[in-house]
Amino acid sequence: MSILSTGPAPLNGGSLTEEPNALKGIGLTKQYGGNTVLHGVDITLRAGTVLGFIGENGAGKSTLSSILAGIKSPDAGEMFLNGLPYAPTGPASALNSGVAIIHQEIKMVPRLSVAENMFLGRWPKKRGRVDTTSMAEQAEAALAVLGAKINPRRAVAGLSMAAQQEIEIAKAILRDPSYVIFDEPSASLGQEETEKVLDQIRVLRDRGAGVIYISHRLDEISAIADEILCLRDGHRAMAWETGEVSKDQMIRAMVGREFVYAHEAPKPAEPDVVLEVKNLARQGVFSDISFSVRKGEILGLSGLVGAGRTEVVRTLAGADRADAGTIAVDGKPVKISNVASAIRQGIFMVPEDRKGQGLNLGRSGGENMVLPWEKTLTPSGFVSNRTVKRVEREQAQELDIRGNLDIPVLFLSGGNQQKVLLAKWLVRKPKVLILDEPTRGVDVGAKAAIYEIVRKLAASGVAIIVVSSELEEVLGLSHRVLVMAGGQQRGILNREEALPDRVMELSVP
Amino acid sequence: ANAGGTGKKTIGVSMPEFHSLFYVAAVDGMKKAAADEGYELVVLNANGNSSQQVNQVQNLVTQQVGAVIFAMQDATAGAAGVAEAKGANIPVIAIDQRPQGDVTTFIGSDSVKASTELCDYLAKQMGGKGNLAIIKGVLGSSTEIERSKGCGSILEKNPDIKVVSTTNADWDENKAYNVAQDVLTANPELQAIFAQNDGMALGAAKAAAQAGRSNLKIVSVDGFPQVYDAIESGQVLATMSQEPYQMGELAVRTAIKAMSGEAGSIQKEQLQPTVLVTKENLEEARSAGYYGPAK
Amino acid sequence: MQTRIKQLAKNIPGPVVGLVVICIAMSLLSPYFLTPNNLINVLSQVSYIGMMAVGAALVIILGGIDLSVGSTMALSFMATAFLYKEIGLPFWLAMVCGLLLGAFIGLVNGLLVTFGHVQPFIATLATMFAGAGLALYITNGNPVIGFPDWFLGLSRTRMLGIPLQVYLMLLVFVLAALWLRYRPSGRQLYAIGGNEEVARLSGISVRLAQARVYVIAGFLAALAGLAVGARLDSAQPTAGSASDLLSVIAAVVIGGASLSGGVGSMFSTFIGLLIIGVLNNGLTLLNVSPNLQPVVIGVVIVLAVISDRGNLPLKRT
Amino acid sequence: MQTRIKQLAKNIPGPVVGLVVICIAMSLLSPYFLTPNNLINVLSQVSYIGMMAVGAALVIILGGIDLSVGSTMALSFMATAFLYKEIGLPFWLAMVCGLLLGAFIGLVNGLLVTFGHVQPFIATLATMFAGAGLALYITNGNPVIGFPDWFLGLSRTRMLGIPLQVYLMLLVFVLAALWLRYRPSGRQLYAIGGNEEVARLSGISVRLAQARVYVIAGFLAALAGLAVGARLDSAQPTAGSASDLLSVIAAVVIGGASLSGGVGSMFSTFIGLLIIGVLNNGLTLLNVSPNLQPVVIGVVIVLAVISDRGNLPLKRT
Ligand SMILES: Nc1ncnc2c1ncn2[C@@H]1O[C@H](COP(=O)(O)OP(=O)(O)OP(=O)(O)O)[C@@H](O)[C@H]1O
Ligand SMILES: Nc1ncnc2c1ncn2[C@@H]1O[C@H](COP(=O)(O)OP(=O)(O)OP(=O)(O)O)[C@@H](O)[C@H]1O
Ligand SMILES: O[C@@H]1[C@@H](O)[C@H](O)OC[C@H]1O
Ligand SMILES: [Mg+2]
Ligand SMILES: [Mg+2]
Repeated sequence: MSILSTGPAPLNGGSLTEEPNALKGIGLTKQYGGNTVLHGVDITLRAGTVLGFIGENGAGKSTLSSILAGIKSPDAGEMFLNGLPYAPTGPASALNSGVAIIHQEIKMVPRLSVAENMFLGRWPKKRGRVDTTSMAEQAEAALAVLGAKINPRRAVAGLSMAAQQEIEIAKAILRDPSYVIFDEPSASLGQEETEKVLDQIRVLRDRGAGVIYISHRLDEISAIADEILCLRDGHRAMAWETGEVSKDQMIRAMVGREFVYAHEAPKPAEPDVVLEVKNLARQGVFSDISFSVRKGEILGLSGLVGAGRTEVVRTLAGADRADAGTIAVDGKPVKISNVASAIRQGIFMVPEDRKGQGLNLGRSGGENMVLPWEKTLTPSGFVSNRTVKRVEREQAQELDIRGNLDIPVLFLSGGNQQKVLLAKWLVRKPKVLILDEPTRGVDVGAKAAIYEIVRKLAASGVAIIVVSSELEEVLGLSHRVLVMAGGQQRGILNREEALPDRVMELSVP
Repeated sequence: ANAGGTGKKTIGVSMPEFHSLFYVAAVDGMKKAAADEGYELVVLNANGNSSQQVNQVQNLVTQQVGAVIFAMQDATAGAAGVAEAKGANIPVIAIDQRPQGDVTTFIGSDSVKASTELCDYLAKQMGGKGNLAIIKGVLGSSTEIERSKGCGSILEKNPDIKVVSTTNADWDENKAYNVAQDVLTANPELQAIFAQNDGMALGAAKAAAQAGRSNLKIVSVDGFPQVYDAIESGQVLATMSQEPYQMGELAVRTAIKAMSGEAGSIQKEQLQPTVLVTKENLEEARSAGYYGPAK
Repeated sequence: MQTRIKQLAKNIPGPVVGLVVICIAMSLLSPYFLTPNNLINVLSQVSYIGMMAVGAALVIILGGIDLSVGSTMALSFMATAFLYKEIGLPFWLAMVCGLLLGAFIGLVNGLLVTFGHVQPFIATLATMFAGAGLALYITNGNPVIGFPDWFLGLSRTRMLGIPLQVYLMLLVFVLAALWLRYRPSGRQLYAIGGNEEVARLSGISVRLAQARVYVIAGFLAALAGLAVGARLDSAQPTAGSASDLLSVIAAVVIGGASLSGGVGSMFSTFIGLLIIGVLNNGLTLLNVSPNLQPVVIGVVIVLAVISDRGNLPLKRT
Repeated sequence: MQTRIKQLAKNIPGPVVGLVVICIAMSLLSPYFLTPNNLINVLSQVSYIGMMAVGAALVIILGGIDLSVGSTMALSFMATAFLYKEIGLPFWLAMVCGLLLGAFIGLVNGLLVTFGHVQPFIATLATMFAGAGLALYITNGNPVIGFPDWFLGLSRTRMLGIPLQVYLMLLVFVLAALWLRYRPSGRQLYAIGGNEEVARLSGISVRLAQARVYVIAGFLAALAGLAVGARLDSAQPTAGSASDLLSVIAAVVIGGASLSGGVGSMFSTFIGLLIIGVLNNGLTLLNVSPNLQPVVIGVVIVLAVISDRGNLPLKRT
């Protein structure tokens, strides 16, 4: 340490580094096989402030965060922590220096208990032994701060994404870090949960922590940020020393042009009912669900996280089996016993968990897209690389997917992964398309693009069901909104009736 | 065909495994003879895998060794190996196990006869009656089959000897120890054990000692030096000694003969004596060095 | 230009490099190694392992494991021999029955794994034990000899100097490779091995695919049994030992497949197979002491794969 | 009340039920089975497998596999014997050296896996080969006999009628169980096996943990070697065969561990071990034909685990 600090002054001049209460990165650069994804970015995170961090999908937000948190090492540039050189050798060393991160992707060991997950790597000890009692108590306390009602002794497996996200946050809080990075924590949260997280961040900030908050929801950025940094294509595009920045300004900095998206009323649906669900139930999960979707209609499914929306649509898509109720397609009763039979009926589902349920991360974009359709892709039944490439090209164009689709989708940014997942289910034209959280973690531009795709599909006669925890999204897209709470159907609202207050009222169990 | 001799100075040796001391001693004998005569040996170990062994013979042929000495992993797998060598006009000396194909000579014990004599001795020691347990070697190996056969013929003649248990321990001492423990438990009235080789006899003897059943009559085949000690201390009753070291020496000498064009004068079968070793002739057997000079 | 070559070199998988280096070393050290005859020997020596390795690779790509291939190989050919010698079926029919028995054992594995929810390791461990026992039981441990001449002839017959069984093995490899690459039912193995849930939600009948692959593996093991039988001119109840099983799985894994599924190919399995075959063959030619051979094999295997960093980014980000 | 019992019964893991059923069947079929002496025999027969199984279980929980335990067991005790008889070291020192050699082989495995990025299957396959070869090489395949009386005495000594090696095995199990449960360095194995990436991001030094576990496995294999040596009064270069290896892994997996890591415990491994031990013992007591024994073992293994649905919901979401 002392040797380093008495050495030659760093490139960008001494003054930059001398800020005693900040986490700084100077000229941070990162390459992946010749492809530069961060170009000499400077960043300053001051203690006691929240730095809002924005940028399109693939702009490099997660990469930069990972470097700060010691998970990736920069190819060039240097970092300073409270005025001293900072070069973490791994996540452990960053944590020891007081820098924690809540990852964009939920990182849990499903078979271990909630408390165990929260204390991984730093178990509380008593006389050299792991103190399980105090572990559970502390976990419970940390969860309580967030207002989360999760039994710390249960296994993580089976918990909803929202619950897991809360655990992640509680885990970070437990470490009492001086700098925390929240990489899109709200992506899998509903409005209420998001509010709780923002409150929690304010508490952290007031205690003197420096917080980076990454989100594609610009309202949240406005609500929480004291300063804002915008990345574009790996460059520092814009930085504001205030949180008072208009949405338009932010969007312009992100996409480099004017861009406004306003939901407009969808085209009226056609009269024929495509999907008719009556008294659908799965024991202990949901019951008595009845609704219909018409040709060209978009039905929104709203409710608080855990309301059972995902469970309902999974049943329609054949992922789970119903215990009671009937499903009819085009007026004919159908039996949906597995995913293949749902697909045969033209019911396709884009699942909510893109990494766990949607994409085969080790394969290319094209291979993921053709997976459900291989048997019918060519008349001969032989699938060649050429065919796969052709589908990939067509879909990339159709959905404006950027980035290299020939490498495993694991390496794509979150937004592009989501588009690949969507593309997978649009290779064939669906009769009923179910979209579960279709814009989770997707940037404004891509989000608008997805909305356009959804509208176009509806206009072409597809019946669409959209599950979303973003109220604005459901209300903006749908003809009608079905609200669920506690596994029950609370009502179906027409577009005109579906005002946020009314929906929230029905959502509360 | 090879009347003029090959003029080569290398002999290939293919052994099925070194699990049994028998093969270790045979190779020692070969090494001794080869060193005496100024020949080089290429020794291979098939690790108990017959296909692997055929592959190895094939590789010896590729190397153009002058002759192959061959102890097959199992009774008939030899055919392919022999065919391989014959195809290349390389003389084959089979040892320990009689192969199917046409070989230059076979050097080994008569396993049926050996076990017949052994069990006959045992039957007499048992007074023609009592309970017997058999621990077999690797199932399906020719020595297992022949030893079962030889002993079986005696048991037929002694209806009052009851085989109360038949088990298998793969020629392995540790396995035999475990198996014998269970056999002893299940048969409190056991008088005798026939273990098909000495390694297993040692395991059985230790299990018997541990169970305090030192009155058991244990017999086996091989003549391992360790078993001589066990006979001396009374833990083992008798073993049918084979002469692996001498077989090894003879195999090399015969191979050299065949390589120098005297194949015609070699007998098709050179059966080696087996010796029943009991407390009475223990010293004699020890000094004979069937498993090589004392170490 | 130089970087181009470097780039190319980087894309060659580690095992291929390993194989090439081993071959160069062997040919420098032994005058016999690089002869056509010896190379053909290498191929024919590994042919039965190769057939089983194809099945094992399919199972491993799918995310499973099959320990029973060796004993299936022994049992199915023992059954063929028994049906021919003792029951008096015509030999071709006995052969067909043997192959069907192999497929049936595979089916048992498949059903245990899919409907019985038994871990593949345990299911196939059980059939491995059962198969090995039954193989011994049929003839009470005795090997069976005396097959029709045309059958034995198969192993002696050569086309263009290459034994038939080598062609058979190559055919199996090529068919499997084409299946994996071009047919939906083959391609989906990668999807299932990569993420079973994703595959299921894509409408793939995961269980059917799993069961089918175990059946194929069983069938190929029986086919390998025929190849060994024709070569050894006998039916051995104890064929297909643990060391064969190890060679089979090692070929697949050395080639670069991952035991956690989703990764692997027929080409790489073939490379893994050749590494094993060339090592066994070469060390014999070089006259390495039999006790030291395994040591050398161990060291070379590690060296052959250690240079392979190709898959790493997938594992650690 | 009845539902309470049903609930309880549901929570008993399948293998335990399997073990109990097997034991009941055996005691009905053989009057000798349920005698104290026989039960002690079962324990002492599996004691060396058990010590290796503890190491194997740790490795498997961590998400790896160790094929080298058997040959490590043989090599390390051969080394002890060699150092004592040929080099003339005092026996206790030779023993320590043997144990260190075992740990060292484990270290090699660990380094290959962590820093060499070699798949555990391949790394330990390589050391398995190398170890087996070296064990034969040391004395050219000859077993070594003639150890100090006190050493042999260890295997004869009984406390409360139970041989020392059984206590040793139980001690190993208990220590490992406590370590897994109470020490951070033990607990983290579940995290690493469950999701290596998460463990790493949580600040756990994954490589250190992995290397440590392979070292422990190697050490325990060497310890098992001492137990076998004292029991047989000889050092066998071919000890620790493939079938021992299979028993070791089978014990762990039958107990309910998953080869994909993150699941397993010392208690369940012990149950798996007992299932194997009781089966081998019982079938011999019952005088089942040696050819049929493997068949019965195979069937019973499947039955013992097939009832175990405990883990299922975790696998399919
Ligand atoms: N391991 C990797 N190998 C190759 N490319 C990578 C790797 N990780 C990230 N990238 C690439 O780096 C770029 C930046 O990715 P990053 O995840 O930082 O974006 P982001 O701003 O967080 O996007 P999002 O909002 O979608 O999360 C992307 O183009 C991505 O494809
Ligand atoms: N695999 C599972 N095993 C057990 N319980 C589950 C599982 N998945 C979900 N649940 C439970 O089912 C209920 C409803 O599920 P879920 O939270 O997915 O509903 P949702 O309304 O779609 O909410 P989200 O906004 O998270 O999608 C929750 O209480 C959740 O904990
Ligand atoms: O004759 C040999 C036998 O005595 C030995 O112990 O094992 C293998 C046999 O072939
Ligand atoms: Mg990101
Ligand atoms: Mg949901």
